[in-house]
Amino acid sequence: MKHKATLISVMTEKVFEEEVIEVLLQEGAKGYTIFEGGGNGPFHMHQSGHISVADEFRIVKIEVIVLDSEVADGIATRLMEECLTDRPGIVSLSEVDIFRAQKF
Amino acid sequence: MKHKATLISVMTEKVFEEEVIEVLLQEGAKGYTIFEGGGNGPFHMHQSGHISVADEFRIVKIEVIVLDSEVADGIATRLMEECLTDRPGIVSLSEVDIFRAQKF
Amino acid sequence: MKHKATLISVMTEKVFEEEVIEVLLQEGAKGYTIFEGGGNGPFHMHQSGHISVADEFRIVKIEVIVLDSEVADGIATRLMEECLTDRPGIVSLSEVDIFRAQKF
Amino acid sequence: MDAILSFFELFLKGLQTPTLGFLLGGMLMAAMGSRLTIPDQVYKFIVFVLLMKIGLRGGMEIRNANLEELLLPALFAVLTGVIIVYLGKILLAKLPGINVVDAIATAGLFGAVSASTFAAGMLHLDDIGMEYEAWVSALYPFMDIPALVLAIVLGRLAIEKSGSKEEGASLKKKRKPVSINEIVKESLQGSALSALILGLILGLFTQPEPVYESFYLPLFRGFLSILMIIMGIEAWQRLSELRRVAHWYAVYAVIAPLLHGGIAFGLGAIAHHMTGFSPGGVVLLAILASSSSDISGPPTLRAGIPSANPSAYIGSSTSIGTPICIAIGIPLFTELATIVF
Amino acid sequence: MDAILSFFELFLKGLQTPTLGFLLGGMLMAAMGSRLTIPDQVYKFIVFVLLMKIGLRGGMEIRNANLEELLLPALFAVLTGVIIVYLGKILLAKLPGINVVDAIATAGLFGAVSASTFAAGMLHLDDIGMEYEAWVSALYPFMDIPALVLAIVLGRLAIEKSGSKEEGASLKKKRKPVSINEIVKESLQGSALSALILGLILGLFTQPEPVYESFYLPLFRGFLSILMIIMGIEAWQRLSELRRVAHWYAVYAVIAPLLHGGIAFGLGAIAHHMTGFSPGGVVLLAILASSSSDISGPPTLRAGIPSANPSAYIGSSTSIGTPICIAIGIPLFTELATIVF
Amino acid sequence: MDAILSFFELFLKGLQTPTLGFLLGGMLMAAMGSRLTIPDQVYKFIVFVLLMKIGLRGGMEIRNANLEELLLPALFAVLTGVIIVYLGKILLAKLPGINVVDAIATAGLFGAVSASTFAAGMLHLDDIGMEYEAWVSALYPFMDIPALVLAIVLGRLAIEKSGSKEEGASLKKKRKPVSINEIVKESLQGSALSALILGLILGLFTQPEPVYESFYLPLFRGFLSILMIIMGIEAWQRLSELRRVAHWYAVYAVIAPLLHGGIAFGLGAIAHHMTGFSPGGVVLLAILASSSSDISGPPTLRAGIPSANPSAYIGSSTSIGTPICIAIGIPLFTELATIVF
Ligand SMILES: Nc1ncnc2c1ncn2[C@@H]1O[C@H](COP(=O)(O)O)[C@@H](O)[C@H]1O
Ligand SMILES: Nc1ncnc2c1ncn2[C@@H]1O[C@H](COP(=O)(O)O)[C@@H](O)[C@H]1O
Ligand SMILES: Nc1ncnc2c1ncn2[C@@H]1O[C@H](COP(=O)(O)O)[C@@H](O)[C@H]1O
Ligand code: NA
Ligand code: NA
Ligand code: NA
Repeated sequence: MKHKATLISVMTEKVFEEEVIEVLLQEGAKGYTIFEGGGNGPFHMHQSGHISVADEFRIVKIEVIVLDSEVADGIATRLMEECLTDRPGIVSLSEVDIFRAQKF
Repeated sequence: MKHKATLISVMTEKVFEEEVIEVLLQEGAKGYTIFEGGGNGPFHMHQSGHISVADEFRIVKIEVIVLDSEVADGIATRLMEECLTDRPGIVSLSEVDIFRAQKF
Repeated sequence: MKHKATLISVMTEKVFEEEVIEVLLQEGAKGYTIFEGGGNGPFHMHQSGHISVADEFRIVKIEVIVLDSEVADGIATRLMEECLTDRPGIVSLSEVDIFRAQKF
Repeated sequence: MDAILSFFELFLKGLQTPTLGFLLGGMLMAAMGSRLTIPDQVYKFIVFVLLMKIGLRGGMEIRNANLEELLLPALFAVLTGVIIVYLGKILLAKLPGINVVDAIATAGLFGAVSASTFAAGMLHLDDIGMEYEAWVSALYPFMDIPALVLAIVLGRLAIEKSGSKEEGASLKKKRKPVSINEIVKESLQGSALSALILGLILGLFTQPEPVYESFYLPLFRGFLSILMIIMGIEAWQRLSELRRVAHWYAVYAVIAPLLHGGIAFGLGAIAHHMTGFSPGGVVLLAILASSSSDISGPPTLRAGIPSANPSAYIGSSTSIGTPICIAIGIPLFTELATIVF
Repeated sequence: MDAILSFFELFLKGLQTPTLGFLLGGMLMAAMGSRLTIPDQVYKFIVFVLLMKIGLRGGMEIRNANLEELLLPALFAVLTGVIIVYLGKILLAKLPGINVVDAIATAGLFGAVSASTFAAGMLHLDDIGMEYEAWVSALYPFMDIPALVLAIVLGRLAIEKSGSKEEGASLKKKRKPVSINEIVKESLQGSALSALILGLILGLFTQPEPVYESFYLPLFRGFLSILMIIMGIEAWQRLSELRRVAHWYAVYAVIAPLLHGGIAFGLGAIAHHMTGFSPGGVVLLAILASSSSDISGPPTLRAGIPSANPSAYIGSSTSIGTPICIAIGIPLFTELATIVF
Repeated sequence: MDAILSFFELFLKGLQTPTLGFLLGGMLMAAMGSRLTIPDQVYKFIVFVLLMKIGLRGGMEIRNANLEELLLPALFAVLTGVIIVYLGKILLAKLPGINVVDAIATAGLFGAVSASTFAAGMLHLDDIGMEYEAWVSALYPFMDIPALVLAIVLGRLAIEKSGSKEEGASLKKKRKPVSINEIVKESLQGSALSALILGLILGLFTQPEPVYESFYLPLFRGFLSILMIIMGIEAWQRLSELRRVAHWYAVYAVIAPLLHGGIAFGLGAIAHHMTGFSPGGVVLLAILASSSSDISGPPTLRAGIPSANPSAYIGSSTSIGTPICIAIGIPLFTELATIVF
């Protein structure tokens, strides 16, 4: 059985990862996945490159799937306001279909 | 020329990666991409952290794009039933546009 | 405030990363994110595996979000024509919602 | 009484040996919330070098060894692995709040062998000058593989029996049946056993003395010290997982290393009297038994019994079993050997 | 005049020492567009081993040291850290095109300490045979932490004062207030200080001599040479970032290492006369001050003052501050000590 | 006849040398399906240290060398690189089922140089005490770069000629034309050549003796042994790719290392008679030619001729060319030198 759900993707620096996850768990996300990468954005520079003497500056992408699109909006709004206002980072939402809705 | 296609994303532990790929190839996927990450989900704990004495417990995301949405549903259903029933993992589907349809 | 935007995902080998980014910046993308992974596709073989004596053969995924879907189409078309014609790589587009439109 | 005193003395002195000291240091750092980490790739390389060193030395020395002597200790190694799993199944599974499948997986991990602990044991014997047979490192797979195979087979049988009725039907059709051959092969192909076997082969058939003397031997002590720090950090971090499962796992994890080591020590002593198995060999057999697998065991079990809870088996083994084995097991069995033999 | 000549001679000879040579070599490679990189994980491991080595030696020697002697130098270390930050705030923030928050963050990084530069300084003193107290490495946190804490506190106050009015309101409700305890704890838990402290503890309480002699000591020189290459590459690559910010940062970064080292040298000289602090100790105190943090400092500042521009502070420190400190600071303060004391 | 016998003896003994033994050991492990891997970052670090060691020693010894002697061998190195590519193009491209672009890329890789094989050759000569000129390692780029540049130029010309008509038009407008300067620069900036050049510069202009003796030299043999294991694993794993392309690649890959080495040996012998090029130097020139690039070559070719099939060129080189060169080439050319000179 397929169910509609919303995927929230947060890109930010590793050093802010913990705060983002705290918000996610507070808002009731049952799971999340994190990937490390590099990137460049309009807010200051970022470590995209090879050597990274300051590893914490790397970009991470945190993906969370939630069932309810309003919960997703709420999470995204809180993240934008609390974690990313004066910091590097973007949040995007997209629609996905998932299975076994009880897991989300 | 843009074409509609379906992106299947599978998150599971590395140790189950091989089985997932076997199913994908059996179902006719012409390509796939794998990313390593960390995560947490409702099924047991996972290695999200830094040190990972048991590397195989890491989370991987396997992405496959297929043209036909019914093929996508079929793959997703087989994965849920065969690979992920009593194991950690989630599957999600989303719509994408791709180019050069003959590659998929 | 949510805004509609388009996420462009490019999968190709690391060795072609620079060229792709050059195109993105020329077309006005304000940011991008890169993830390393492994993969297999219909165009030759790829390094998906563990040991990688030729690291540059690894697969990278480059994600760019742009506001205007026509800009996205333009980027995708240029990438297909200039960077990926006789090379490994796929491009996909999908719809996302983003916040703080001025950043994109 | 004297023996006990002498053991406590040894234990206090042991706290000062780098091996145990570095393990405790790692735990302390993690306990204080330190962000100190050793990169995963370095960890893998260190383990590889340690196992190659053990294998190479074994291989070079085996050339002149009488391999018939290996038979009885190898048999006892298999026996120990099997006993540990059955014992664990019987003891653990009876305890309240413990799922039989998790119990079996945990027993499997304790039956399997830790390369790092084994390396620490060898260095200890080398340092105090207690000798052992050249082929002792070859006993490793004889205990490791039977324990893992048996645990997976028993685990799968337990699942089938108790099995989730609704899904059972569809699953049975699709899941491959348990193949012992497959599991043995998988175990032998794991990175730890592979490195050991590669070292043994290269030691046996090539002339690696120059590279052994200039590289593998001098790095051994240093790499082991770093491995101990890693294991200490890991031990502390896994404690939080252990807290999520039944407390009886912690009790088991305290007793098991000493009990298992004791059983192997007893069997080793029999071999000592029957075929002249060296006291150092007996100690190392006991350490093999006392240790629990930290590298290859967990993923093998994860793949073999996916529904078993890794928080239970990894938590018990890494957080408690291994520190107990290193802090108490190693000095205890060494001391025992000097008293008994 | 003689002193200047002798310093130039020393500097030319210094160019030939591996430490500086390897740093310049790394810069040269990066300048030529080389794709040479040392993997990040190897870098972390190298730093870990260097700091463990310094810590272990400190710990082993401290056992017989008179720790009261540490008091005054430790106090001076704190003082230096604090002075550097205030000085930087006053000097830098006044300059055109420089944001006060960025100025404070930059001063914080220059007040904090570079483990790699410190290691290079120690090797230099060991090579020329200038002695220093066993506990000198323990001064590191006394300068590092106050500088970072002060910078973060001042930075946050500056933001609140100048603060973006529109967002200010909603933010103030949600952001936690500055907690000095938190920042100190965070600093101590960072990977560099943790490794140093772990080494000190293990050196003090265990008997790590065998592993120190067989592993940490022999690898020191080689690992440092590789670290210098990495730092050289990094220095060059960060130059492009520095170009994006006000030129005054570059001016500051040239002067600061010598100025800060000079201040600490002066305070060290006072300690020399009051409590007999060794000339080598004075040099190392000056090097601590002269260096700017490259491992733990940047992420600590990033988390503490997210709106400060890392291109400014990392660029100044890594691209200019550190090379100046190694190329000029280390030989200068050493030479000064041989002349003055 | 005697020579053949003596070569076979040497070959059998060679099987026991760690270098070849470890290579075969790696292949064996991979053949048995082992999951043994050496982390990629460790591999890169090992290669870096080996090349730095070779470079440093070269640099230190070149200081007193007569560099004019280098001219003729350098010329012959260039010549060999060029001959190999043309020869490969002519031989391979004629064979059935082989695309001309793939043929050129493969020839380019065999014309280029393997740092790891070169290191193995040097260690072999050092072990048997055959001397060579200090500047021999500087010959590396003289063979490597011309081969890669020529292959890319020829490859692109071939594509343009045969070129896919439909896309050709749009492509030609957008793709930059072949720039030889660019390709040379790219090659020199690659990680392998960069490390070698950095070592040469540091050896020449600084005094790296202490760090060379304490770090780079002692690690050389051990790191090479691990590199051989990696190359063995890789060789076996790539075989499956080779199976997907025409069998003639395998035939080429068996013959090429010996043929190319022979050509270079002949040219080296001329230099021996004309300018006194040492027998050891001749052997190393032959090994450079016999080897095929494994680190920088593949990505350079991939970027330069993206439509060439890497399964063909990497498969031939890594799976067959390199093992043949190490197992047969190195002992063969060494033996030849002792007979001929
Ligand atoms: N338009 C974009 N598309 C994709 N990723 C982006 C984009 N803008 C920013 N990012 C990512 O978000 C990170 C933070 O961006 P910023 O907040 O602009 O500094 C960057 O380092 C990128 O990894
Ligand atoms: N709601 C979620 N959003 C994103 N990733 C998830 C979510 N739930 C689970 N995951 C990922 O899937 C993995 C397996 O989840 P589980 O099957 O619940 O153990 C987790 O480790 C996460 O990486
Ligand atoms: N159908 C697909 N789904 C997901 N990723 C793909 C797919 N096809 C190709 N890829 C990725 O794109 C890379 C290049 O593909 P190709 O151009 O076919 O060689 C592969 O290595 C994969 O990582
Ligand atoms: Na055991
Ligand atoms: Na400082
Ligand atoms: Na060659």
